[in-house]
Amino acid sequence: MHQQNAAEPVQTELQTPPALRMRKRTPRQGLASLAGWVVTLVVFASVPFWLSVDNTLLIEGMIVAAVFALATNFLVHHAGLTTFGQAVFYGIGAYTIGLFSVHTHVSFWVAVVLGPFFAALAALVIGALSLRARAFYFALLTLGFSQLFYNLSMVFYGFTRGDTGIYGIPLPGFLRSPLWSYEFIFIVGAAGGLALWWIVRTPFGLAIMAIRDNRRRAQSLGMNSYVQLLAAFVISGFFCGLAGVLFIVYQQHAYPEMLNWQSSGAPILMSVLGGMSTFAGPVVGAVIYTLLENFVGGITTYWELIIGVVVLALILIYPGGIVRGVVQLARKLGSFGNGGRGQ
Amino acid sequence: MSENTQTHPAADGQQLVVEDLHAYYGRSHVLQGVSLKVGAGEVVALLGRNGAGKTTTFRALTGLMPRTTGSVTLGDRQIGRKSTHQIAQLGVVYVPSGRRSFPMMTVKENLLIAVENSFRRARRKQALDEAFAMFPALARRVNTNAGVLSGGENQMLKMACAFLLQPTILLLDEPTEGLAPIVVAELVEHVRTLADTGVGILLAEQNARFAFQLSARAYVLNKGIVQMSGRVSELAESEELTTHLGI
Amino acid sequence: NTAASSGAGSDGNTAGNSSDSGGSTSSTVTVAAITSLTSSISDLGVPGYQAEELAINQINASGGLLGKKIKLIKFDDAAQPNLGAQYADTAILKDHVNAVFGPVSSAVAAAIEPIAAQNHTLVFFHTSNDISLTTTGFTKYAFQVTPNTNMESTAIALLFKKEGWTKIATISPNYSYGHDTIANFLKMLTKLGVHYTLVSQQWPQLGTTDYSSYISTILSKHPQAVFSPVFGGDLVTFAKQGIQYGMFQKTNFVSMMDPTVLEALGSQAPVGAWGYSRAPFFAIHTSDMTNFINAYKQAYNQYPDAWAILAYSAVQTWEYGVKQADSFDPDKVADALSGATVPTVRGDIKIDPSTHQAEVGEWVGQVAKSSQYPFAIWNHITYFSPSQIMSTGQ
Amino acid sequence: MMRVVELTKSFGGYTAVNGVNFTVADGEVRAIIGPNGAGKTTLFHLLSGHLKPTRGQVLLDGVEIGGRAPHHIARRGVSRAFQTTNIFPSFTVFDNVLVSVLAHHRRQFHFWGRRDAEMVKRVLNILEMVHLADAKDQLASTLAHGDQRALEVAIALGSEPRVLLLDEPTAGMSPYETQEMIRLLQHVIADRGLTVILSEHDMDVVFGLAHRITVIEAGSVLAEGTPEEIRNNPDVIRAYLGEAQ
Amino acid sequence: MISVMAGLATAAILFIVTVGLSLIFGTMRVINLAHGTFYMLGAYLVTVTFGAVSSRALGFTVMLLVSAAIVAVVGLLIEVLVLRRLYGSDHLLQLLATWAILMILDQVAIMVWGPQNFTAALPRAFNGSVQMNGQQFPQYDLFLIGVALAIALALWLILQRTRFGRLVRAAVQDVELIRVLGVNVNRLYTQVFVVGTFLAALGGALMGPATSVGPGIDMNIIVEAFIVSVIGGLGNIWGAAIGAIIIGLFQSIGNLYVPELASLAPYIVMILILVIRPHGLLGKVEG
Ligand SMILES: Nc1ncnc2c1ncn2[C@@H]1O[C@H](COP(=O)(O)OP(=O)(O)OP(=O)(O)O)[C@@H](O)[C@H]1O
Ligand SMILES: Nc1ncnc2c1ncn2[C@@H]1O[C@H](COP(=O)(O)OP(=O)(O)OP(=O)(O)O)[C@@H](O)[C@H]1O
Ligand SMILES: CC(C)C[C@H](N)C(=O)O
Ligand SMILES: [Mg+2]
Ligand SMILES: [Mg+2]
Repeated sequence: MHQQNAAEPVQTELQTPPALRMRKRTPRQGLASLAGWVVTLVVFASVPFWLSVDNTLLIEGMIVAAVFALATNFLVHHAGLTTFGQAVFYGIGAYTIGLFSVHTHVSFWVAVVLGPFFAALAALVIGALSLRARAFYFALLTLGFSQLFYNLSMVFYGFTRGDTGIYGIPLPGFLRSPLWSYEFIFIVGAAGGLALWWIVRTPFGLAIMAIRDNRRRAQSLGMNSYVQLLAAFVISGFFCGLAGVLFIVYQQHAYPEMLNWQSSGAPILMSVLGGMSTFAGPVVGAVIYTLLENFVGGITTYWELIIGVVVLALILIYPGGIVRGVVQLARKLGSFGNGGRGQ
Repeated sequence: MSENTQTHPAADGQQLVVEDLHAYYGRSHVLQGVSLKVGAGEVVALLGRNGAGKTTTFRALTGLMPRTTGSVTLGDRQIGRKSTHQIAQLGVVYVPSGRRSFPMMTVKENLLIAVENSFRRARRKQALDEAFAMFPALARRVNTNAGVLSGGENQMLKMACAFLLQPTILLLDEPTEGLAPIVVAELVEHVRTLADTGVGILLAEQNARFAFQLSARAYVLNKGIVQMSGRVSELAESEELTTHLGI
Repeated sequence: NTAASSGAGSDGNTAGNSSDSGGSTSSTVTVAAITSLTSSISDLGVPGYQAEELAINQINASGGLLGKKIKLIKFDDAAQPNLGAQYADTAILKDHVNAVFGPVSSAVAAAIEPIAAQNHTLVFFHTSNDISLTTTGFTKYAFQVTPNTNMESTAIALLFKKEGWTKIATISPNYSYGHDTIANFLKMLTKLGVHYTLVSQQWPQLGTTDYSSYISTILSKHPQAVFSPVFGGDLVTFAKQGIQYGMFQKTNFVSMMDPTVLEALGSQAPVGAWGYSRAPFFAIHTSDMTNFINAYKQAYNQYPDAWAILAYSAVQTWEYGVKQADSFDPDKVADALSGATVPTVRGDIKIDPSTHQAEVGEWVGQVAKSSQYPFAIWNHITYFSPSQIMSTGQ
Repeated sequence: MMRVVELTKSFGGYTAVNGVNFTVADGEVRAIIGPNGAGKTTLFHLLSGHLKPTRGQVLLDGVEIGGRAPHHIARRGVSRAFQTTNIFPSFTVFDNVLVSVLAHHRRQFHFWGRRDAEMVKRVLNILEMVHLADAKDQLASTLAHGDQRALEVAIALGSEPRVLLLDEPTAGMSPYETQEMIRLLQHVIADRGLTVILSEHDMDVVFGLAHRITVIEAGSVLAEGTPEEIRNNPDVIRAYLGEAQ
Repeated sequence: MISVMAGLATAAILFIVTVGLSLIFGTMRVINLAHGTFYMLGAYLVTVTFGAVSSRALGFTVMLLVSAAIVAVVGLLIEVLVLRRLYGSDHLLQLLATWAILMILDQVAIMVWGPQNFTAALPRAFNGSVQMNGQQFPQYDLFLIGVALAIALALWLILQRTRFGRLVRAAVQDVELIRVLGVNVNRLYTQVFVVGTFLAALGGALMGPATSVGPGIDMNIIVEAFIVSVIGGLGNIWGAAIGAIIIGLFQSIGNLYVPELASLAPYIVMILILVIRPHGLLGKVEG
């Protein structure tokens, strides 16, 4: 018997590899992150004061997209349910206001409040039916619902105004001012984002992530995975509906394409672009997507080509999303800096 | 490691030599320079507690790890850079641990995949019959989907597939996990028979009783490096082995 | 889903252009074409855009309008209302266009109309023709130079009455234009005292590629005549598949078989089927038209179809208005056009002051082989005058 | 008290569990052993509700639980660890147990109080007991195999079970870890007064833990008795243990 | 009767396209959103690029095969250059990658062929119609039905009886294991993707002369193909066949009775079937 002649000196103890160590935030990092968010909020809140009207509109579009992306990511990432049908709820949020404005005399504000609730109600029904199916079947079933509602909105053209959609939806009083419509979208959007952030950090959030991680195990702990996921579905539907409502304040137009599968896929695309596993990911993704759509669209006929190339490149290079990529890069640079100073 | 004994005469008996093998999971450096040899017809044990790196060694050997460095040769052939299927075709066959099979295909279809890889059409039937003879429990479940086999039945299916690939070197990862004691005893016989035909076998095991029964030499892994190696008869008396490694 | 801007004729790129206001402060005035350059209805959008480009080039070549060069920028709405609205915003707020030349789809038109009105920008609809654009959606700044859905379907109702068809079927695209057209058609039949039985109504989606089930359904009901507002590429598809089933021998099929479609069908054109069109070049024998046909052929190596003629006349209408008002001021131009009679390539058209709908007619005929053109045209052509199709309508 | 009466499960024509009867008293540790494919895992599935019996009953304190949904049975105090490792890999060790504790207190629909002091205390208690307190902030997927199995037991404990079902709790563990696990289980069982039903092919575990042993073969009970009786039962030796023992 | 036949002709094309989608999904678990785009490319090639060459039955058949083969080469490149790098990663990434490919190819098609719609004449050999029950039925539709039947039979034989077929079925269940057993999985995936692409393009090439071809035809077909594959059970040939027939017949018979709602029929059918059988009619429960 002899000790192995290893090329390297024999190590008896191995440090825990860095990747396996839990990254705990130091209080200072926590504070820095908080400060970052506060600054971001302040910057965004003051947008109308330092940007032109058309650029403010652009930011409004980003906020709407961000809420939609966050709500979708909640389902896709946290609940582990890949869905291609969230546009239904987005559309219902928008159409609620539109339909109320053409068919009733109910106040705009009532419709604003009802929008997300109708979306949640629809989510309850669609979720109850879809959640029996799993994985790819679930994804394609929700895609089917998306296309069903898209077609419904065109078939009942007398009610929904068909392919034209409902345009020129009147906004009440102060929302007609660009400043206040922006602030409204910003405040409600931020509140929605915050609510989603919070939900993930509650026992409910933990439970749905547990089901995502290991459904069987979660069931054997006494959780009814169907009901739990249905609740997650409804919550996501609610916030998608909220995004739809905000879209009306932004564009005053509800139209069928809001409901189809491409529209359902867009928030997923945004989340993946930005990175699904961080809270900022979907937000950053929404910003980038909106920018691409607007600026590339202004320069070349082939903006879809550019988006396609960008998405493909990102998927191949930063599969974890831009936010992760940037953080990794920053950490690399940061550790160089520390190394230089520290030793 | 010149104390290599029981080399059996076999037509294509070739020696597997691993030198300074490193492997990584992401940023964690799991294997830190493993070197070992397995001769033709030899049964060698790879011991080590949970997480020591036994499975990773096998995966690195067979090209299943994303990042590895080091040299692996079979006979006079470098196989370290080859891809998994090429390594398997060259005769280094890995039998992974745990429940692995094609669950939605029948036991027979599972075996066919292996047979068709290594036998001419005319010999296939006979090869299958031999496999069934070795594991009668499988013969009873030929047309059952592999997914519903019991843990032990599944273990046998994996072994049968590996035998059907006509290995030069067989890498067995915890073959006794979940097997009834009586089946383990049978397995000892099967492995012996195989080694007698000139197949070199590297055996990762928790079940030291089983491992020692079969092998003449052993390597002991700890945290990604080979901590000890040598003849089983000597290792078995080692204080360190029993207390520190808990083997 | 493409936004693009390209200067008329020569230079390609005006992106980021935000310098010139559409007013009278600089040497160029910008106008926008927002239309479907891709999607299943681009067959109508592309010729329209080409004719607009031709018209603007001709204006510039002859020294401009009120001494200013005109620049045309284009946006592809891909037949999606939201994109149309988005580009209307961009064209008006960022590029400060003076006028917008409208889309193919009425849905897009409806989305653009209020945005133009809100920003006091002129908009000319030449292809989209939904009745609501000039009625419920009426704005001072919008003009429609093409027969609206009511006028067009009235013409067809008159044809049905004249031919004595009573056992009828319809197949129409499943959106507002299709539904409005059919609804008015049936209403007009009743009003004209035709006692019809409706044996089948079909509503395929825009962009359908397989019509076999629609065709087999219609044929199984044995109608005497079929009214089909299906148009463009969809109609081409339908016709090709219909021929296989003997559709055009078994029933009188009435659809928008204008040159676009006939050219696409080439030798497969369904001889004997009925066509209607808003401006078939081969039926309008004026020197203006001949000149236009030649210019268009020279520029694009194609015969101008109705969509080109309509779009060309839209630019002519704007040009006329600007000249009459002697100003680019949208309010003044709108006032000048309201009630005016505008000379266009398809003759003089009067603009109704209360709706801004142009008083225009509709042509009907039967598909027949022609030795004069490389594709089939019509014989037995009938013209329904504006008074015929407007008085009975509304 | 857990009682199984004429429990039977057939898959198509194949009967995996065939008329099994036994009674496990409160506080008893019962081992189920038998050859591969004897039907042990299937039996556990029947007890935990992951499969519905074809025939027969599962009675917990006289109440029929056979065929109820898994979460329902779990709520009645029957908790299960699986043959293959079954944890929440993307969670920290702490959260793995927390989710179990929260679920036990039916808080999975609460939108507040994830760090409720009472819950946290319970989690830490359990982690202490299974010697994982130090690893509480580590990601579960990065734990060594043995620790993952310990975590699995911890998760099961989070729901404060009265009956614990363990299917091969030490499969794939080194002898050292196996000894650790036996010690851990002994400790837990004594501390909580648990009723345990376990299956295992490692006789050290079986004889180290079990009060009574049921041997099944081909779906039916072959023998039942104390460890001593079983060890010497010739049928069992023939069918299962082999000469080696 | 004629409606049933028309429905079957629709089903034939749906089947040919869907079975390719299903094969790819069944083997590599990739939901290929670009599948419809391959269909579109096949249609473009036949109608535009080869538009003039057709007329005789043999020449036309060769043209179909050549068009589909060209698109299959595109599929090969995509598999090797893009998808191959993504097999280890999340399904969602793969799906989005195929979406990106769809967006890119759509625009490339517009660059190459322009935005307009094209039509080509049917080959003279198939241009007639046959009398059935005193009604006319297009010969070409019969041809389509025949081709679909032949493809179904051939695929079934290949999957059940050949080694390639067994590997295809095994690959989805445990890729690593199949590698360990000495199978070149990369090559297998490439083969499957190329076959799937070929089938999509063949469907498009067959449909091309019977319809008008232009941007956007991929979007219609891809949604229908998804519906068909999901109804029948993902990754199952007979599932694709049954799904195609159900959708084909629902469309033609739906038009006969409830034309206003016919456009909703496929979705409603899909939802009903999946609610009752969450894995499709012939699908298997996935672990
Ligand atoms: N997918 C993975 N990602 C990160 N680390 C891993 C992964 N798989 C294994 N490891 C780590 O690599 C090390 C070696 O593991 P390996 O599976 O090779 O050990 P082993 O000796 O086979 O153990 P066991 O006896 O438990 O099977 C362990 O520390 C383990 O935590
Ligand atoms: N769903 C099923 N369909 C058909 N047969 C099944 C099914 N599930 C299990 N079986 C069969 O039932 C028998 C019992 O299996 P089980 O997994 O219960 O055995 P076990 O006693 O746990 O064996 P091991 O000790 O090897 O884990 C096996 O022969 C298995 O093939
Ligand atoms: C016939 C078409 C030119 C009509 C147009 N598509 C519209 O929506 O109004
Ligand atoms: Mg291992
Ligand atoms: Mg078992």
